[in-house]
Amino acid sequence: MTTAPPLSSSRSRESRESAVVRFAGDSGDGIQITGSEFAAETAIAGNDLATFPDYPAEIRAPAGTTYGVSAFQIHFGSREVLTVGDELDALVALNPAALKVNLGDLRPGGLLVCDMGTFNARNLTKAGYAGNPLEDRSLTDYRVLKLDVSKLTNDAVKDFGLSSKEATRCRNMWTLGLMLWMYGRSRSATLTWLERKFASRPEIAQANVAALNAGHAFGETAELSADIVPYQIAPAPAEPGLYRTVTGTDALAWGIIAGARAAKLDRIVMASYPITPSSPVLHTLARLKQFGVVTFQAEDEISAMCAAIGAAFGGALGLTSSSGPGIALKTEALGLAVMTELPVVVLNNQRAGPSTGLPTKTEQSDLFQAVYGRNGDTPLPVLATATPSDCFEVAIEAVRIATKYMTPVMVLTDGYLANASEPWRVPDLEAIGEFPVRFRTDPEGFHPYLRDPGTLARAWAVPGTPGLEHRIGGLEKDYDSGHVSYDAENHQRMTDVRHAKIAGIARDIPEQQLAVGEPGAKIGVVGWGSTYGPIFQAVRGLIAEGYSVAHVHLRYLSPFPSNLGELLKGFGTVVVPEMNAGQLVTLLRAEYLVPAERIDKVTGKPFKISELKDALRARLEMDS
Amino acid sequence: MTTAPPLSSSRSRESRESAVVRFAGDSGDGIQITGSEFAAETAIAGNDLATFPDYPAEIRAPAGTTYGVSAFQIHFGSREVLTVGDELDALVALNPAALKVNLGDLRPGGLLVCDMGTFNARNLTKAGYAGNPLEDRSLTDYRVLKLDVSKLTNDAVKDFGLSSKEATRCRNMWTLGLMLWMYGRSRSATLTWLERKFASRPEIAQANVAALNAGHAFGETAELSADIVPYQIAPAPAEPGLYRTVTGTDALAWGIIAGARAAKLDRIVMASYPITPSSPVLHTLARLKQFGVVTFQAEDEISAMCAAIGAAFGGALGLTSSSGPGIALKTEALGLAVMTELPVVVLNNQRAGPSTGLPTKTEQSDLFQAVYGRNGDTPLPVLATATPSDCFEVAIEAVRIATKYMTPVMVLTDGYLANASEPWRVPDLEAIGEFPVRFRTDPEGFHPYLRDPGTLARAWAVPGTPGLEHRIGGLEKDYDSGHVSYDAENHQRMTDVRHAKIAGIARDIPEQQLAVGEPGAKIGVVGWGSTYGPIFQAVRGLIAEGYSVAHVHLRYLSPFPSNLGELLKGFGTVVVPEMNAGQLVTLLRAEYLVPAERIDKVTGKPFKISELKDALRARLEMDS
Amino acid sequence: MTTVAPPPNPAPLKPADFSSDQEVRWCPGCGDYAILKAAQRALAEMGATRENTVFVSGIGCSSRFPYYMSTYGFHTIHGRAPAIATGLKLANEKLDIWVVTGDGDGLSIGGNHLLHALRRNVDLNILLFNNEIYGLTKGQYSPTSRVGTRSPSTPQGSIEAPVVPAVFALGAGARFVARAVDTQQAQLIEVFKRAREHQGASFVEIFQNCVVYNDGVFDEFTERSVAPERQLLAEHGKPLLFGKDRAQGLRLRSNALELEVVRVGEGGVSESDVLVHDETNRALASLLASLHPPTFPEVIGVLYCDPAPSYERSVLEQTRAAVQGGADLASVIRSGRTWTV
Amino acid sequence: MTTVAPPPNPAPLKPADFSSDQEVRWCPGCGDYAILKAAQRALAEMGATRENTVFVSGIGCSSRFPYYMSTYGFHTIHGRAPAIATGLKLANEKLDIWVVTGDGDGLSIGGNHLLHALRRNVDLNILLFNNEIYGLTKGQYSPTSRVGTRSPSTPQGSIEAPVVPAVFALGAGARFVARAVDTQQAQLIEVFKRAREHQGASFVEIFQNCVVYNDGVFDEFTERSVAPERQLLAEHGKPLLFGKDRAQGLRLRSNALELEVVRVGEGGVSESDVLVHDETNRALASLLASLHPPTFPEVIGVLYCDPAPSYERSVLEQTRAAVQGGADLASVIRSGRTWTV
Ligand SMILES: Cc1ncc(C[n+]2csc(CCOP(=O)(O)OP(=O)(O)O)c2C)c(N)n1
Ligand SMILES: Cc1ncc(C[n+]2csc(CCOP(=O)(O)OP(=O)(O)O)c2C)c(N)n1
Ligand code: SF4
Ligand code: SF4
Ligand SMILES: [Mg+2]
Ligand SMILES: [Mg+2]
Repeated sequence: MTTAPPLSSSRSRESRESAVVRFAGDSGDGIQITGSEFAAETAIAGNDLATFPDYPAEIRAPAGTTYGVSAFQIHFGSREVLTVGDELDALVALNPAALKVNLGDLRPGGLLVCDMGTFNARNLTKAGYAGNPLEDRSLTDYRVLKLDVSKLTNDAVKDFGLSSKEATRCRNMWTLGLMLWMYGRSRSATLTWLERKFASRPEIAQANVAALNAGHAFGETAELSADIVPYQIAPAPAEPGLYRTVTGTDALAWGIIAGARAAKLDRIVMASYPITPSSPVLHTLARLKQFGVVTFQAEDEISAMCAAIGAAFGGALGLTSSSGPGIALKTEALGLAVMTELPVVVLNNQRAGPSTGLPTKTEQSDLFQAVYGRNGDTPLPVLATATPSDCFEVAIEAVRIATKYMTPVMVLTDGYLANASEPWRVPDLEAIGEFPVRFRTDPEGFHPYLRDPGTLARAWAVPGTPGLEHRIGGLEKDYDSGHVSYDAENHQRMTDVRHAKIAGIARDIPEQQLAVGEPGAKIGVVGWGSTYGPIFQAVRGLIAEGYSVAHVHLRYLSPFPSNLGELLKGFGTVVVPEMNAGQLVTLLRAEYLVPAERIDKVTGKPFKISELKDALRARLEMDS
Repeated sequence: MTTAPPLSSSRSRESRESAVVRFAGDSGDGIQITGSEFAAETAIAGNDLATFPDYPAEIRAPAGTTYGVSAFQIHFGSREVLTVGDELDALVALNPAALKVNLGDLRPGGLLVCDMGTFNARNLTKAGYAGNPLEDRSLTDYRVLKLDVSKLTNDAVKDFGLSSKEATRCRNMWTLGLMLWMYGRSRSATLTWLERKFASRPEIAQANVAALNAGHAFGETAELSADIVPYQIAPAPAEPGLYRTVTGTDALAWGIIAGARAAKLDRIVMASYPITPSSPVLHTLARLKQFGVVTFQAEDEISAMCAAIGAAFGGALGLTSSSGPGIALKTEALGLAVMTELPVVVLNNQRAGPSTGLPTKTEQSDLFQAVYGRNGDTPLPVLATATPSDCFEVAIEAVRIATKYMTPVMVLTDGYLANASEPWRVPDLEAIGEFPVRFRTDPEGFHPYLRDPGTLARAWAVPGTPGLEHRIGGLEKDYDSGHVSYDAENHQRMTDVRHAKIAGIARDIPEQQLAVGEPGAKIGVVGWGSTYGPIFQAVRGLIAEGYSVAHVHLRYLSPFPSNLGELLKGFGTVVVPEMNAGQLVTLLRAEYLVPAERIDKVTGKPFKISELKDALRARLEMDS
Repeated sequence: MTTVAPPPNPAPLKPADFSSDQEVRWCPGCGDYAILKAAQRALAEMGATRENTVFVSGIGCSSRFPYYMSTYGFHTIHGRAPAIATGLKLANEKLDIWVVTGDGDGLSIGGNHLLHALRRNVDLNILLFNNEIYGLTKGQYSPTSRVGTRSPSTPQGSIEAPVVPAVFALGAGARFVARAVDTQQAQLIEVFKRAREHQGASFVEIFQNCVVYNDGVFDEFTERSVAPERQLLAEHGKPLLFGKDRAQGLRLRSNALELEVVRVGEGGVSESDVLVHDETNRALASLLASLHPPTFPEVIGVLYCDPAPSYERSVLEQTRAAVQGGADLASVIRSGRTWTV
Repeated sequence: MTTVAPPPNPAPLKPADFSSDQEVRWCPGCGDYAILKAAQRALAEMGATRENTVFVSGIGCSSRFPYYMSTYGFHTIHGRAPAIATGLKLANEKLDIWVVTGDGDGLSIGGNHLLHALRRNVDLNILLFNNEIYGLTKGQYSPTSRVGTRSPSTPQGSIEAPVVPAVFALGAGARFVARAVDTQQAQLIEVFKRAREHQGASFVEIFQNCVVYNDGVFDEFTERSVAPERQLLAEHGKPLLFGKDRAQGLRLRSNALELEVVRVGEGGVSESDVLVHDETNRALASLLASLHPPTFPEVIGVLYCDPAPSYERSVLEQTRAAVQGGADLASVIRSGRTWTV
């Protein structure tokens, strides 16, 4: 324990605009719960926030190992929060391995809370420490609060008759209590949750409550060193309304359902094959069958894609989901969907490649595959989601485009978006514009490739409809009759119309807006997908520093919005930060001949605001 | 029969620089043999030539139908011949359907030879003729030689005791005899061939010989109308040497074997799944087992790709072949080959897409797929063959790059190249530079991702080698140990080195040359693949007309030759003719930011010289 | 999903009404013609409607089938028809869905989808046209080709043991397995009817002659002169007899799992010694499917039929139960922790 | 292809010598540990060398296996190990190749490759770790999961009939099919040895406990207290007896293809009534593989073994014969019609 002069812990709180806190411990330590509860209390306190869970790659690694460390990060503040934060203001490490793995992200001077009760020889060795970092001088850069949380927890819960294992399991609540105190948060939501969660085992509920309160009380009353100060972070301004936190996965699932409702389709056939990190969408939809969702765990991704196509042929919304390697397997069938012009939504939750790559790490490297990865001239629309809540809107838009244009649509998300969460103003579902599909029923003049002159979409004529019996397939079809055709000019015409149909979608989507900054800025920073947060913050920061810079964030990657070329040409320089080796930048250069430059990062981790700022600042100053 | 004044048929021949002749008839009529024999005699006569067979899409369509028509086209001349010709100088139609399907390609004033013996009511109806075109005025634009070939053949062979079906089968030889006379060709090669072919049935051999001679004699002696004149086409200048004709398929198969020999690999594992138009490479290699070729007809394309990977892991040359839809299925495993850095050659014999498309038609629309069609950042070298004989060299080069750089290599050919043939100066195999692989055997300091500092290729250490036991796989590996690594910086490093390795191949390939024309021409026409012939001829023609234009033909599509950017930027305008909806043009624009323009054609047919010339001329004149 | 009500009192359809306006483009003499005819007749005789019937195929000569039917049709991609048909069935369980596949399409590239469609017991009628060759790609050997088949890809003869489609299907857990011969119309039609009646996946192997690349490969037991001696038509509850005058039969060797051919009336063998066909016995079906001439007859007919609830029924029951529980997206989204600003 | 001669007089390897330097990262208590140990022991006991042994796997928890062996190894992609192993065998037939796969890897996405590797009879030792669940992707049901399995993708319970791996393998034409239990080391090692000795594809299903997502799913017959009563170890040429004191046996119902459990010594049943295991009888193997508790014992051991020439032998014979005929590329290229300018 420190020897600095004791101070009353009820002393006044320091005001902060934001904070980044990470909880870390062994996978068995209940870290994810701690984090989620902290996030819930923070949301209720009115901060904006962003969270990201970081599970170990192994299913259940041996306790105490570095590869068994689980973590949960939250960034919250009194103004807009768009990333989980570049570096940590506070790190809670429940064992040596957690300290080892996470310390590097704690900023100098940051707060480090350690459960010294776990820093025994065995755990230190497992974590790869020669000595005990709590006892040597290796942590002098940080403000260290070393507490025997294990013992403090045991003391707090000793009256409830728990086994020693059960008692130790309450450590996370003790820690949570302390951190809630640290940031001046309430405990009420957690208390309610604990009582509901352990309704059948009241002694467990009570013990957890006791631990939570004890941790909080410890903050209030214990004599902490002078450099350990509690904080206060004011609520962030927000539009009035009902809020919740949402992950990309939930938003995507709900968006698909909302989209199908808007299309007036009463059946969604979700055919998928599990793969990290995409499986949760399947799991979520499997629990939403009340919305006419049929989930089909196929034998592989090819089957999943094909079943979605078959379902679309049958008049349902065809839906499939996967990640890079699985999408690769779908490409042949995706070509069939393009050829037969059927409405299928394909969700690609990207992960780091090539091949199996780093399945649990995030990357944006499937853009080429989405836009170009098929045999033949095979265009299809590609959309990307920028934030967890954006997934909702993009999903609806994907359903709209798929059904209106009779085409497969690829939606790119990534492992980061799927798991991250943020506050979300619950949308007014009634306000979602409807786009009801009109199945063809009139046999008069019908053939399967009869096109709407406006959208160029072919008619959706569903088996079961008398008089519209027809045959479709992967062979080229005659423009005017829908029969198989080997005719040379017809193939040209069909190839052209397939392109024209997709290109025409550009007229039916919003013009590209700037996320922040002015048209004609010296540097236009163009992003897509989950890099939204860091790019936005970096650009906003640079603008505040007085730089001429703007941020364009693309939802539509194929076709591009009609005004994009003009917008890009207006910038002095176009810079494209991507979590890949330069894919969007290639598309933009080819399309608009702008000498767009790259900022790439493929480490499996999101951009930091600071690294983007540094890179952009350097670029801005190069020309001056 | 015409009433024009009879002329001796032994009158002197008219000289021509070149001719385009097409033989057409029912699939059962032996058209392909006729064409091949005509080509053989023409080659021996010293003309340059190009041939292309055109099989019906159906396996065995009913006799007499338009979709059962088989054709064989040959273009030959006394100077360089690079295409099969834009339009026909002569058409031989053995039945009404053949006339119906092919007449449109005969130039006005061209020679039309018809077997009027087949123009009966039944065949005319099947072909969709209301009346008999030989009897109405519909053929007045052409010089028509209507002969009852059926009867003339039957007369010629009546002494050999053939069945009437067998006798009729000799029609093709009669026709061949006539056409050999028409162009002043010998019959000797055909005679030898007939005797060998029908050695066991001498009466058939004799009948065919009789028919062949009768057709020839008919030309010599019959009274033909004044406008039917025999031709003479002088030999084309050619480098001295031994020549043969070669198809792309044979050249590719031999090139692979020559490449494996140069690499000193004594086993080639060719794993493939049949698909049009790629199967013939498998068939050819299945007959070349004496070169250590093991052919494996896999259960599907995924298995074929995987078996090739397994074989490469085992120290053989891994080889697989397919066409677009099959390549789509290979993409996931191709990513594994990139990740594990194994030498596999992938042959993509392109056909018209999307999806099943037009399997028997040619197209170049899999370039995007080749370069970009994988999940993750997954670069690999892509080569393309320009002519049938070029397939030989490209195959060797693919083996060289695959083994030297430890990488899968994609070779793009197309249905046209596979089947087309041209004369080929038989190469001196001893002159092929060797590039022996060096399997790692030294355990000292070994790990599987140990790289050659020059090429960045990893070591090829083959199971069976003591002391080098190691594990590879699709997960990211540590740069310095080859073990599985989830490390962030390592992934960046490995992604970078995978790109650098492929990019570095640009230093090891020849600088891009001009096919014809001068650097800095007003228009640089850039092509790749089987469009070589028409582009070259068109550009040469325009240069002769005085235009400033040049032709660049790319063998290396990824990475591009190191001087390509400079070359392109030197041209006033870059124009890219492609048999797709604009793929190479996209690559070039992205890479070099040149405002390259497109000339697309997706009709399943090669470009005509004339249409290219027209398009380019128009473009040339636009600026003047 | 949307099944528009049929017009009142539709006139019963004739076989020709199931014929599309497209010219049939198989080789003259191809066994596929006979199968097409049988399918059209079976549908007509069972009172099927065009609008509720769908033919889904992969790629191959056989897979051209849907184009020649006036029903709905989907000529998909190589090997994937069972997967596409499964999705279609999940979209609209009321459709009567037929899958047409070949020995290459269904057992080479498509073996996995076939396995799982059978195992799941999706209510599809799966017709596998087995000509023991890849027809469309010009004659390469297939997974059902016999050892020694010379083909463009096996000029020295193939060496792989062929898969026996019916044995594979049984191993995959199929609950209806039948066999028929292209040219034996009556039995073919009968099998089609049984397959259509069967709820769940029905697997029908049809021995189909490819006149161009594998002509006569089934002659051994389909040639008129030998057929009676070389074919055994299995009928549920009836003794497994075959041959002229049904003089031969199959008997189980005592206390062993092997079948033998016996002559009824000879050597003390009576008809009661002959095994009676029990189409609900999977082991029997598997043994019967493994028999081949010349030692044994080729067994045709319904080898196995033992219904169980079909996949789409059970799946859709779950969805339907959930739908009946009521669906309110707004309340789902508002569930869990919310707060008001 | 290049098999460098082993150093002279290599010292015999111990099980530990087959262990790599990589930390094993399965969940504590996972059945995979026991299988790893058994493999290492079997290899050591059979005198295998590290350099000529290769483990090829797909993706899944089980497929991490190669990383933990000190032999050559290839952790490939999901479901494709049999195909990659086939190519490897064709490149170097001298290698001793083991394929490690899971119930998802081998029977869901990889079912087709498994089918064809078995049918072709490629000389591979294929180990399928069956835990009836997708371990690596966190617990979704698999094609071998029992009906009613609640999993993240089937919250209301799965409804598909599971595939029985051994029955599938037999249907696919496998010529060696065996079963073992992860924790029963002696028998597991014995089966590994038999599999390795068998030339051609050997298929071994291992009941493997996933402690995290499907704990105890095989307890019904693997739990120590019930194992003797619920397991039958099939041994060639021996009567199919099981239970404490081997008091129970399997008998064939007379003139029917059905097995029944009998108690020896009760109701006039003598040991000679009990069926004797014949591992060359496919029908018997198939019946045995279909038995499950509680009505029947689960049958383990070598259910079927009936060798035939392996694929790579026959293929390479063709290539070798051709090579011996002499190979001259120049003359091949010069064959056919040539002319001189
Ligand atoms: C992905 C893919 N691979 C290969 C092919 C080529 N292909 C088309 S049909 C076929 C096999 C046909 O054999 P089978 O299924 O027995 O049908 P059949 O023609 O004999 O009726 C093949 C290999 C293809 N169309 N698509
Ligand atoms: C192409 C592809 N699809 C899906 C996945 C995700 N995936 C990895 S392992 C696995 C299933 C694992 O189950 P099993 O084979 O039974 O192995 P276990 O983990 O149970 O040992 C899945 C679906 C993948 N890696 N690649
Ligand atoms: S190739 Fe064979 S299967 Fe195909 S249509 Fe012709 S005869 Fe029939
Ligand atoms: S999840 Fe199951 S199968 Fe995978 S390592 Fe853990 S216990 Fe073993
Ligand atoms: Mg076939
Ligand atoms: Mg499993």
